[in-house]
Amino acid sequence: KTQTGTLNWGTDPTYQPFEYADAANKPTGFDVELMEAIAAKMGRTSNLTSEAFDGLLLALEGKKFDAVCAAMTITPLREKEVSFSIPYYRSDMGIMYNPAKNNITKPEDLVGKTVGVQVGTTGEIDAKLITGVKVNSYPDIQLATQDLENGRIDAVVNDYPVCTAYASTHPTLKVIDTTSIAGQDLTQLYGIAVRKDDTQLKSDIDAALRKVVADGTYATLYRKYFFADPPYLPK
Amino acid sequence: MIKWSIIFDNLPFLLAGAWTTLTLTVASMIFATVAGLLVGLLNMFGGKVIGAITRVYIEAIRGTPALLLILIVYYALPRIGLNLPQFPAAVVSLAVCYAAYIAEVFRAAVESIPKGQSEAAFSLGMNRAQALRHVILPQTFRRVLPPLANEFAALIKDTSLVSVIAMQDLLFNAKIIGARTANFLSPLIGAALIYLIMTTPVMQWSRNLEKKVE
Amino acid sequence: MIKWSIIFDNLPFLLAGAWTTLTLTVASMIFATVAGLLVGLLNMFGGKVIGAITRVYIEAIRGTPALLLILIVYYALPRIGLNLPQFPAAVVSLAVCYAAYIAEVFRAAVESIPKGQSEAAFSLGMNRAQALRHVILPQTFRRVLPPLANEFAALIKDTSLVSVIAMQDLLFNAKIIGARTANFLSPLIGAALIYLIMTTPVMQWSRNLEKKVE
Amino acid sequence: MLVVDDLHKSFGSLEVIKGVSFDMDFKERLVLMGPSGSGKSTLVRCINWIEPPSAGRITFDGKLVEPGKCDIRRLREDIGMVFQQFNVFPHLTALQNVALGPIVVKKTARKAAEVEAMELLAKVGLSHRADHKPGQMSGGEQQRVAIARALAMHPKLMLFDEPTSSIDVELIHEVLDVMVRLADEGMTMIVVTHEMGFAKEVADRVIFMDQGLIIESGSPSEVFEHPQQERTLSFLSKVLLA
Amino acid sequence: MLVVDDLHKSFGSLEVIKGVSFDMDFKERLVLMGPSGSGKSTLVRCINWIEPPSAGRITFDGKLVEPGKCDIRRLREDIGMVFQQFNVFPHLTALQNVALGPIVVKKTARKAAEVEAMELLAKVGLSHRADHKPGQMSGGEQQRVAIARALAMHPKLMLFDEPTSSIDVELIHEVLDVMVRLADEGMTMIVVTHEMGFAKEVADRVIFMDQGLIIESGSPSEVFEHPQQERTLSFLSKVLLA
Ligand SMILES: Nc1ncnc2c1ncn2[C@@H]1O[C@H](COP(=O)(O)OP(=O)(O)OP(=O)(O)O)[C@@H](O)[C@H]1O
Ligand SMILES: Nc1ncnc2c1ncn2[C@@H]1O[C@H](COP(=O)(O)OP(=O)(O)OP(=O)(O)O)[C@@H](O)[C@H]1O
Ligand SMILES: [Mg+2]
Ligand SMILES: [Mg+2]
Repeated sequence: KTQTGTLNWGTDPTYQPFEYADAANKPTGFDVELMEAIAAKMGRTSNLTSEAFDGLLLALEGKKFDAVCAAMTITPLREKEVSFSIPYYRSDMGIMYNPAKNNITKPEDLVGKTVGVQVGTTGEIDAKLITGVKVNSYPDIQLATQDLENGRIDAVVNDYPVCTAYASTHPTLKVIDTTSIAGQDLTQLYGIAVRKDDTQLKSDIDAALRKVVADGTYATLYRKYFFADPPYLPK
Repeated sequence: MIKWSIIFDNLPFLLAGAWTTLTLTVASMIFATVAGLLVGLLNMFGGKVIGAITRVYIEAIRGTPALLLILIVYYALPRIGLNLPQFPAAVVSLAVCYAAYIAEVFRAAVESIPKGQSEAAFSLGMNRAQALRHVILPQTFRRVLPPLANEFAALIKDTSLVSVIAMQDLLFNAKIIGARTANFLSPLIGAALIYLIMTTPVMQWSRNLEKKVE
Repeated sequence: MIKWSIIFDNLPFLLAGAWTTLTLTVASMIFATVAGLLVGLLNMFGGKVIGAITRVYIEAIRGTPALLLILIVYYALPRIGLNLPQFPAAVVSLAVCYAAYIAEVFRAAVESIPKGQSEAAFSLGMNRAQALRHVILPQTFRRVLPPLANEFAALIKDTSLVSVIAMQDLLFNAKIIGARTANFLSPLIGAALIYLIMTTPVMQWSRNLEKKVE
Repeated sequence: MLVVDDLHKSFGSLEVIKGVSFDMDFKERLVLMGPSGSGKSTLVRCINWIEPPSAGRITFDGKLVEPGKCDIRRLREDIGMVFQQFNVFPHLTALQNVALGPIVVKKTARKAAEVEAMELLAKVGLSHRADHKPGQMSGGEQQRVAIARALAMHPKLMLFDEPTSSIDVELIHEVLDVMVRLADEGMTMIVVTHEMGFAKEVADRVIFMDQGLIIESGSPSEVFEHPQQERTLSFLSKVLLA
Repeated sequence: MLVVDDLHKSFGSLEVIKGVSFDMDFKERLVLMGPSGSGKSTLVRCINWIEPPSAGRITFDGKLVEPGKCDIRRLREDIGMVFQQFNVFPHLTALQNVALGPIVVKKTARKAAEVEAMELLAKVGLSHRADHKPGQMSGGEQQRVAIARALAMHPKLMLFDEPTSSIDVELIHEVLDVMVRLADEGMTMIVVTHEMGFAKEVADRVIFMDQGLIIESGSPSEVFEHPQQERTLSFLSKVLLA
């Protein structure tokens, strides 16, 4: 049920810098502030519910909330279940590794190695594109990173900005930027997911997102979380 | 290895999670106990068909991982039109799960009353319902408390499964702190200690009650 | 609501997960039983200091959610130099967890032997070790089987927690199928049925053994 | 008042009562003896249908006992039973134990039931124990509460199944005293016991059972002093020697 | 051979034996009687230190029993004990029950121990039961296995704690017969029992206990026929009446 007063949306707040708990342990991040801005443009208040990443779309379908904004890549498979807003972010794939143990400069270096990914992410799908890689799927990206530091795995494949955010607090780790694996373009576009039958909400969100871009809020947020000017603007 | 400062600095956040854990446990326990008593009585005295249905329910629940059950209940409820908010949905899924265990607790307690007790009641001319109400159940309640307390402690622990699907309980918050501070172990140890503070007295109480019953 | 075709089409994948679940359970159970016997005996007969240490271990484990323990063991062991590959690490963390439960199973079994048995052994001039070896333990083993079988069933279920350490067990594979087919409920139901097929005979066996012991 | 006719009882394939017939009059006192496993308890429990017989007929107080046709619960109101293990209700005081039957089954007012319960407790010498729970009582006291509890239903027949064999040797007489007094007052009763003194003093008839059959029956002096059967003799000699 | 001197035993704050002294000679047969809770079992269990006394001295076979100084386990080898609840080992056959003590404690060769165990089983009339486990035996048979098990250690003194009071009334004589034969062979023994017949036939001395003290002691005829104490008289009258 869509409540008019609030925009109920779900995310998995274990994904720095998109959604995570700040020092006061309040959920924050690029997605969180973006959704607040979008909700404001829609004349609503943002109401966030936490959910494990691989259960997000299920919960959306179960109407536990009405939208999902969780650094979620728009894929054809997901588009079969839900509608996405216009893309609000473009990302490359990052490969995070421990330079003391491995030297990885390109995706092909992962052959014969064990790679950690978060279950249900595009990172998981992409890592499996390389033949000869053993993929370990973790319920959240912290656990994968933890195991990378423990040395059980050789690399973590995940969205590039997330990897860099992580490496900034884990100086032993390094990240390389990847745009293609096995000839496949890895550039990803993130979207806000809504239920297929919720066409009104989709168009409302699209309109609000365009307004957020138009008035410069988007660029401000981007600089705040990614320390650069946005290379891509939603349209 | 363990940074106590991380635990200490984030104690309010951990305690907020613990509060969720506790309210969730208490609410679920209440529903599970009522449902468990009902299911247990129906299973023992409800006749063949109802007895068989409740038996299947009890055995299916007891044979399946709680995590899986919670996922099923949690995600299936909306499909049958029960679109509950997060907290009530979690309560329902835990209660559905624990009612089966608690039904067995009640059954075991009733069966532990010596046969001579109901025979004595029958020999006075009581019927089944009278014997149950005046002789068996009053004796059952004392025996049921220790295992119920045990189920309560188990439920405190099993609420951690809800972190996997949705709720910001103690374990979930510990993981969030882990993510933010890049120190995974310390908040988990902190959470473990808080779980112990919640479960140990309950388990000890259960043991004391058990000794008293004997 | 439940699409049986999804379960059927993905049965090999589910069964592969079930195989992981099963091998993990068996391997963990072996280690947990050996460790549990050891911890139980040390707790009962190891003297004051060792008795207290093992008691703290047992109580700490029993009071903390298994999910949390597995996270701690799995992610903390490498920091103390125990950098095991995934499967052995999962076995170790489950065994560490279940050893505590199994130690209590052994303790309960030893305590259930009537005091008169050890008194009779002492009255023949046996010392503690001889009484334990020739009189108490042989009687314990029969009594220990039903609860051990129960722990085995519980372990089958608790292996579902290892999806948090990236093991592709039955539940994990079910969730993957759910993500791929956009139908969560069906593969979860399929997994539940497979869990039941694994746990129900074990629990039934445990009950039969229990009746025999009585 | 009681006619047992060709009674049979099997547990699964094990036939425990193999055709027992006897009848007894109002105010008669019958003592049942026999080796362990001979079926004494089973026979007694068949009489008030706590163990439904497999075959045979029981007539009580002129009426044929047939489940479905007559009300087994009414029958049980008329037959009091005292068990070897007392089976007093541990959660109730002595007074509540005695008053429960009338209150629940006969729907007697609580006040009236408790007044009568006090009288019955006085009769079995337990006035001072009215507010105690069974856990605080000796075996002899518990068994006397059980007797008072049965009497509270005003039974026409009392069944006693080894009422003294779970009681400390020096407390047995307390219970036997109460039973002797009951007999003196004219209560009809069937008593399974190996207390020879009681049997000699009280019994109108002694029935000796072996392997599910009555093998001997007669007055105490007939059975104890001139047993007809080898088996009776050997049993008696063992019990007396012990 | 046994001197018990001012023995005390407390459980927590409850003093159960309040200063008991007696001594007995080789081949003497002593019967202990007294009401429930008077401390008979506790006294007997103190003698072989299964219940360590709180105070007092026990001298056995000329040696003062002091833990630390003498070997309590050696003492126990010399003192056989038979329990009310039999306490036979349920996982072993009758033969293994009897042979276990010698094999484990005396390190006797299995073969030799089993040969002697067979002889002892024959002595208690159980040759045909050698390969049966206790679960398949009657109470009387189990208790006879327990006696044979104690005898296998060649004890100098046998303690019996109400050996017949958990046994069906018609099987009691089996056990008493064995005990009478043992006495006839000259075994030194202390028997807690309320079997008057056995006491009269076998006892050299009857000791009567009440509330943790010996209140009367003498030959069976002295104690049974001319008790000096009120308490003894009242107890005996109750037991005999029962
Ligand atoms: N509920 C039951 N199920 C199966 N067998 C039973 C049951 N009750 C009694 N029996 C068997 O029936 C036989 C007779 O038992 P019963 O208790 O009537 O004997 P008893 O003469 O009262 O013996 P005792 O003196 O030991 O009380 C025994 O072999 C007993 O094992
Ligand atoms: N292990 C124990 N702990 C506490 N109290 C005990 C213990 N053993 C015996 N007692 C108490 O000591 C007293 C004497 O008990 P004991 O068993 O020696 O008496 P008894 O003369 O053998 O009685 P009975 O004829 O009932 O066997 C009783 O009050 C009993 O409750
Ligand atoms: Mg009987
Ligand atoms: Mg005693």
